[in-house]
Amino acid sequence: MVKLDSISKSFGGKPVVENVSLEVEAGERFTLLGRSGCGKTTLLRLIAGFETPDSGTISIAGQDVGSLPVEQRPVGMIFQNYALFPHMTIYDNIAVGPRIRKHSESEIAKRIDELLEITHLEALRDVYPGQISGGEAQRVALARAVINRPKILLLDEPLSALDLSLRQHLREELVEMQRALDITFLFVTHDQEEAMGLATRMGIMDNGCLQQVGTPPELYEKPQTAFIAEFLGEVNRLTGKVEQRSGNQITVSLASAGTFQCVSDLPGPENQNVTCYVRPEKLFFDTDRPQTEPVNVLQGTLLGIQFFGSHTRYQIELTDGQTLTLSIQHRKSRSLQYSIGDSVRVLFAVSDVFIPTKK
Amino acid sequence: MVKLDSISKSFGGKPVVENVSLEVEAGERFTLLGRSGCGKTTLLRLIAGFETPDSGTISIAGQDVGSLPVEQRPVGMIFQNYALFPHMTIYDNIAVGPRIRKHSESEIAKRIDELLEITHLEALRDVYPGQISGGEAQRVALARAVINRPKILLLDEPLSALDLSLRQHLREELVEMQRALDITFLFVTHDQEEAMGLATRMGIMDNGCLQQVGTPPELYEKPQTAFIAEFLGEVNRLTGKVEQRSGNQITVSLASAGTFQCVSDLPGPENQNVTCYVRPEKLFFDTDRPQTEPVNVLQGTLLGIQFFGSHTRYQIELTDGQTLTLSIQHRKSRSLQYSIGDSVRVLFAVSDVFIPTKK
Amino acid sequence: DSSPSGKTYLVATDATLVPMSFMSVGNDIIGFEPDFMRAIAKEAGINIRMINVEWAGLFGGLITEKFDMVISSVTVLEERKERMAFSEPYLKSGLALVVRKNEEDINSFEDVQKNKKLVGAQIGTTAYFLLERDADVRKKGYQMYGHAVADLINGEIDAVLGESTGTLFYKNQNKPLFNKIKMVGEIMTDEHYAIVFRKGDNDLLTQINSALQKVLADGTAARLHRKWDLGQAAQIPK
Amino acid sequence: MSLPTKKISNPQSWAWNLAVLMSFIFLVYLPAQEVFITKEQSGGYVELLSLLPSGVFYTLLVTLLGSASAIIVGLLVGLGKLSDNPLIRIPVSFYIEVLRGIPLLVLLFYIYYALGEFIHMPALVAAVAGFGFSYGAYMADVFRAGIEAIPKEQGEAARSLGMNEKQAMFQIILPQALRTIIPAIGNQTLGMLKDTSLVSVLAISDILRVGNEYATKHFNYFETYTYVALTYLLLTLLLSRGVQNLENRFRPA
Amino acid sequence: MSLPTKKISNPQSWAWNLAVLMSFIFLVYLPAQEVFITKEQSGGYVELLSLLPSGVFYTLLVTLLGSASAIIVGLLVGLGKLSDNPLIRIPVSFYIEVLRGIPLLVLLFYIYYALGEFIHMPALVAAVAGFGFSYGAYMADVFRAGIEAIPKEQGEAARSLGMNEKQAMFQIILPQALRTIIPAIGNQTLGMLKDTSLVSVLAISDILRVGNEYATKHFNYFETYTYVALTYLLLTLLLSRGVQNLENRFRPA
Ligand SMILES: Nc1ncnc2c1ncn2[C@@H]1O[C@H](COP(=O)(O)OP(=O)(O)OP(=O)(O)O)[C@@H](O)[C@H]1O
Ligand SMILES: Nc1ncnc2c1ncn2[C@@H]1O[C@H](COP(=O)(O)OP(=O)(O)OP(=O)(O)O)[C@@H](O)[C@H]1O
Ligand SMILES: [Mg+2]
Ligand SMILES: [Mg+2]
Repeated sequence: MVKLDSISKSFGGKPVVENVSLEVEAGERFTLLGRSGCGKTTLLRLIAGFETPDSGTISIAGQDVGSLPVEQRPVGMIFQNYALFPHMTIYDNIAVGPRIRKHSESEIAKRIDELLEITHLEALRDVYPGQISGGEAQRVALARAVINRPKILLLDEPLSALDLSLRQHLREELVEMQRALDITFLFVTHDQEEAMGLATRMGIMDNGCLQQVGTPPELYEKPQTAFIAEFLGEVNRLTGKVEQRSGNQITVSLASAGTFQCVSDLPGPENQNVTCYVRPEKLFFDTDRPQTEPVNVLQGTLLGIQFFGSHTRYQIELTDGQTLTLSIQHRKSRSLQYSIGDSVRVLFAVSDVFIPTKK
Repeated sequence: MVKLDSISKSFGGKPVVENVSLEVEAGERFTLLGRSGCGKTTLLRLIAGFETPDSGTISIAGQDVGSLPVEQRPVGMIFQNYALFPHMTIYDNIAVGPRIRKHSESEIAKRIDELLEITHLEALRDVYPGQISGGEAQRVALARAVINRPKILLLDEPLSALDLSLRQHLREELVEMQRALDITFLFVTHDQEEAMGLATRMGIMDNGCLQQVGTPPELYEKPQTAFIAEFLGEVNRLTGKVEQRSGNQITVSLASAGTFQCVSDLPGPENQNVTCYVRPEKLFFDTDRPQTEPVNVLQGTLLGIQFFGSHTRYQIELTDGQTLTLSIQHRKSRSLQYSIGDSVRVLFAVSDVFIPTKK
Repeated sequence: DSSPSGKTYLVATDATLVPMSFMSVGNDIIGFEPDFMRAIAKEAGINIRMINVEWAGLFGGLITEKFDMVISSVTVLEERKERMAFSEPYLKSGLALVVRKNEEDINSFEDVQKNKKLVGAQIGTTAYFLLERDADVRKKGYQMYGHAVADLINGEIDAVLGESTGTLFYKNQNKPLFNKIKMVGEIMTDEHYAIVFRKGDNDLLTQINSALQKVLADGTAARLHRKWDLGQAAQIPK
Repeated sequence: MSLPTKKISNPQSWAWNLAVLMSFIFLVYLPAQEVFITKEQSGGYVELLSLLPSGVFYTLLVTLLGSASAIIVGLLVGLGKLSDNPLIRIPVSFYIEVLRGIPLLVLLFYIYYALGEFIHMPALVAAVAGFGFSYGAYMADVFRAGIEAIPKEQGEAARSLGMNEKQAMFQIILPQALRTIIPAIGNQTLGMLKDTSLVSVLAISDILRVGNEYATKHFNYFETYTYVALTYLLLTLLLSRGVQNLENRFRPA
Repeated sequence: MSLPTKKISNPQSWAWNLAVLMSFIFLVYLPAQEVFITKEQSGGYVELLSLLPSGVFYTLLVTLLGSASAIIVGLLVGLGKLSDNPLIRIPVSFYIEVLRGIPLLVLLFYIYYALGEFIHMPALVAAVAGFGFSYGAYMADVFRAGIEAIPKEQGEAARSLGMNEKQAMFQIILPQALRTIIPAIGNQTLGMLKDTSLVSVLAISDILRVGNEYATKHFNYFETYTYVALTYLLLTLLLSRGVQNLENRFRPA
């Protein structure tokens, strides 16, 4: 639906988007995730036509849109604050697009009424944007954008101005609307949870570069770079030396803290320094039920316990000073009872350790 | 250390704090949690002396402070934005208190140097607040407040202005500092996770009333009111009719969606409507390993799947239209593979269902 | 309080009336009246300092003791006599009409009245009072006399009524500008100019009056009349 | 900087009410009490009361026309300042710098007496032109800032819905900008009402001029200027209430 | 409302540079070219150049003294406006309402001529008092707003560290408020520099007065007012650069 081919853009000599190629298919909810300032908004603005790429081509539904001005591109845009027009009623807001395109008022009314029904906004037809809630505003913005039947809808952090509970709710609503209206989403955010919760497919940007594209589980479980591993969800870092390797089976030594095994086709010599990752939810205490697969065992001291209702997080210090975080969801009544200062054994499956190989 | 006895306060006839009694012990990290506008800040300001209670007494370390002006109360205060004095160096900021108390400069210097060491701020001694990070600012605010040896430190949402990752980090740091300096904390926040993660004990406020006081697990697992159940962490609500009761064993009917059992000494007649709660992390799919305790089983349709990296959330619609959320942490490699629209069976232990009984 | 040797008397003048009283290039107050006043002071053996005051403030300032005398082409009027005291007149002059050179319709004040012409004058002066006396005259007041003449030349008004000496002086400057205007009709009124005092300041009044008589009599006044080219319209009293 | 520079008045305050009341009472009381005392001791308030209405008329006339011309100049110059074309933007900025650097009184003299040598115009026209040019340079900022205060997403949303730049400006941006522009224009007009006292030097018979003429004839400076000041005070206070109403009406919901 | 009301100048712009350059060039060029042409066609620029320095002196003197007195009035009135005591706050608010409602020119006449009947004062004193009272009412807002702009937590933090209210105000609040107050005072002074042209009606020999006297004598209005306007322009532009420097220096880090 949208195809970016080697797009680059700099502002005043500073590269903001670098050589990004990306294809978003029809019907996808594609999420672009990246830290503030990594160039996400700029990428959206390039697609919408508010900026012109320094190099590369953008095509939408097979058509090169490089020479089209904003108003002629088949894209819709949802802004962070929705940018509803405060001096127009909800109805008139939605009618802006078709009116500019000189559709007849009766036809416009028919389509708007349909849309108001789909978006559950019938009651707000003649109300002004100042009087509606954040969630309603989001639906109006959606209706206003989709009435023009854009080929793709660009959403620039539409949830980030809202508070947490509303955000979770609207996220689900957004998915529902996307299904109901059957449009393609390109969604931009800096919130990992939001990105993973929304996306059918996602890409991670850093410093203007698109680092990896895939489904959320692909990115979470097989991050190709250290950046992604650390950016997407929480992760423990273990830095040691490659002690031994046979095939892709690697033994890593943590000096005084012992050794552990992992599977990776890491290149390079033996004895090199290596940083390995394991997620907090993949760690177990000794007392947990035995694993059926090969596990690593490390010894440590319990430094801290934080209770978070649905789960508890434990800080464990290894004998070499590195710390691990272990997170346990309380699926059973809490029975585990370590206290701070206790010596504990931490287990994790060999297959749960990963080493990102790309730079 | 601090004892509030039936404190009430209203502004312009509107009650903001109503009949609050509370005791915070020496060395505690006591957290007050409540929604925005529930009167948390007002309560802190009453203790600090910025407001005068309409009725009730406040004593600190056994002394009634009702007649003391702000500057003579033995409390320290940390503001949301830390309120460092921008026109003074870090050193001078910390020195404000002792200088007003006319301590000698040499003595002040000695104590500040000690504090700077504990708070790892030695390098910032002569720097201005504009040039330091949020975390450093927090530590300066701490040092500035504790140098006066307050009996209690009041913290008004000191983390809410920071972004998420910094917040988590500073939360841990705050706990560490509290231990190192051995002071009593009274911490106010509207963030449930923060409250539970920080507190040794906590209280929950709503509409100016203190609803329940206890340790975080007590409040999470045995909430006395529906408000707390829904406010503290995520929860599923199941509304049905009491079909049968024997002792405290209750059978609840969900009409077309079947029945389930729970344990509660709920008063009132049979056939009354009742709302039961069960946490998302206490729900299992049929395919999960069998439980050793009595379980309920409900039938439903899978409505939505949201992947969040460390866990996945499933939306299940029961045949009577009520929905349940089920959350599973990915402790093992993900094997469960339902897809949207599938019919599923949801299991939960009878002991994991609760019914708050207080209003 | 009239110790002749010590005190310096402040004499106010509106230094925007050429050639009677105006500012020199060196930013001094010069003209017929400053010279005349200094001659009197010398004669009377007192110290004076001339100060420049906006016309509108001359009498108020005198009454409220901001200064002690005013010499600024002030015509002796009965209304003024009610509030202030006057010396013997030192000059008899008159008001005259000035119009643009190519003006054919105005040859006298009657023409102005008849043809409803627009006439300008400086406010607070006898010229303006004269215009005010006749409700039918279309008039326009200016803060400074020169502004009225400028407006006449620029074509906004049809005539200016004012102190005749100034106009003659301008003409004699021989600037191209002044070829655009002319004086018409006769000198319309007899105006007796005198030095103004606060009521009750009788010692000073007497002292100045006798000095004034001497300066008029010994020819100093006539010399200054020639020096500042006051023309026939203004006459030193006999 | 968000410090207020020259807000004239705070018409919702006690002080406003008090000031209006007092100025009104004095304006009525002073002439009224004269009727009961002998003419000789009179300060002339009755006469002033009969003279001032025509002064008030001219004061308001100059304010009204000056404001209108300032709005026109301001709109043109303000849009010019926002132009992408440097051939428009630079001269327009230059205009603003120059006009703001010259005192209004000097500008009035300049237009009437200096430019009067080339262009004949009645004093009223000169005054209106002076206010138009001078206040126009400030009004330009009102328009510019009003337009710039509209979040740029508004324009971009309009574009992405199919409007071209002009349509976005006139259908989306300007209508919203008027909410802040109109009260600001009111404030400028309030300032102008006071500055119209300067036209008294151009021989326009405004309030101050009428007062000056009366005072220089009757020497009752205290009474005259008291009455003149009270008249201005009442006018500005009342207009400030009008401006406040505008602000309230246009305050974002 | 955050719209700017009367910012005089934007000294970092091209337009500022251009305006300074042009006004300076003309101020030098106009007299210079006269030296090479016959006296008869002269507009008198050489003479004006010799007359104006004393006018500039008075203009700057009135600005300086007026500004100083306005700061004193402003500080007192501003603190009064913040007072908890209604016996202070209400009269002070009334003062502000009244002084802002009276045109500066009227106030100058009032002080010099009307009050002059009771209190004797030279024109310069009347002018300085007029600026002090009038601008003081605006400066009061500068102080008040500057103090109120400091987050109230600053004062509360000071209190909770052991300061009483007075210590908190003078050691914590005011020093911070000066960062915004000082540039704002600069801006007011810039406005005052232009408004000093009004003192010409009190026969203080400022720039405009000197020009008026010259012009009414030689009838070269165009040349005179051009030169006067250029002089004011250069002064305001230069002062505005100074104010800008203040703003830059005090801009929050
Ligand atoms: N018009 C512009 N001119 C100059 N620099 C710009 C412009 N637009 C963006 N930038 C710079 O480009 C970088 C990327 O900006 P962009 O808005 O695309 O980031 P982002 O990923 O959307 O960040 P955020 O999450 O904060 O919105 C930033 O450093 C920004 O300062
Ligand atoms: N000085 C005051 N005058 C009038 N009303 C006040 C005052 N202070 C607080 N209130 C009101 O009291 C209520 C509680 O305020 P408070 O600041 O204590 O809430 P809070 O729990 O701290 O909320 P938040 O989480 O938003 O900080 C609010 O409705 C607020 O508007
Ligand atoms: Mg962005
Ligand atoms: Mg609060």
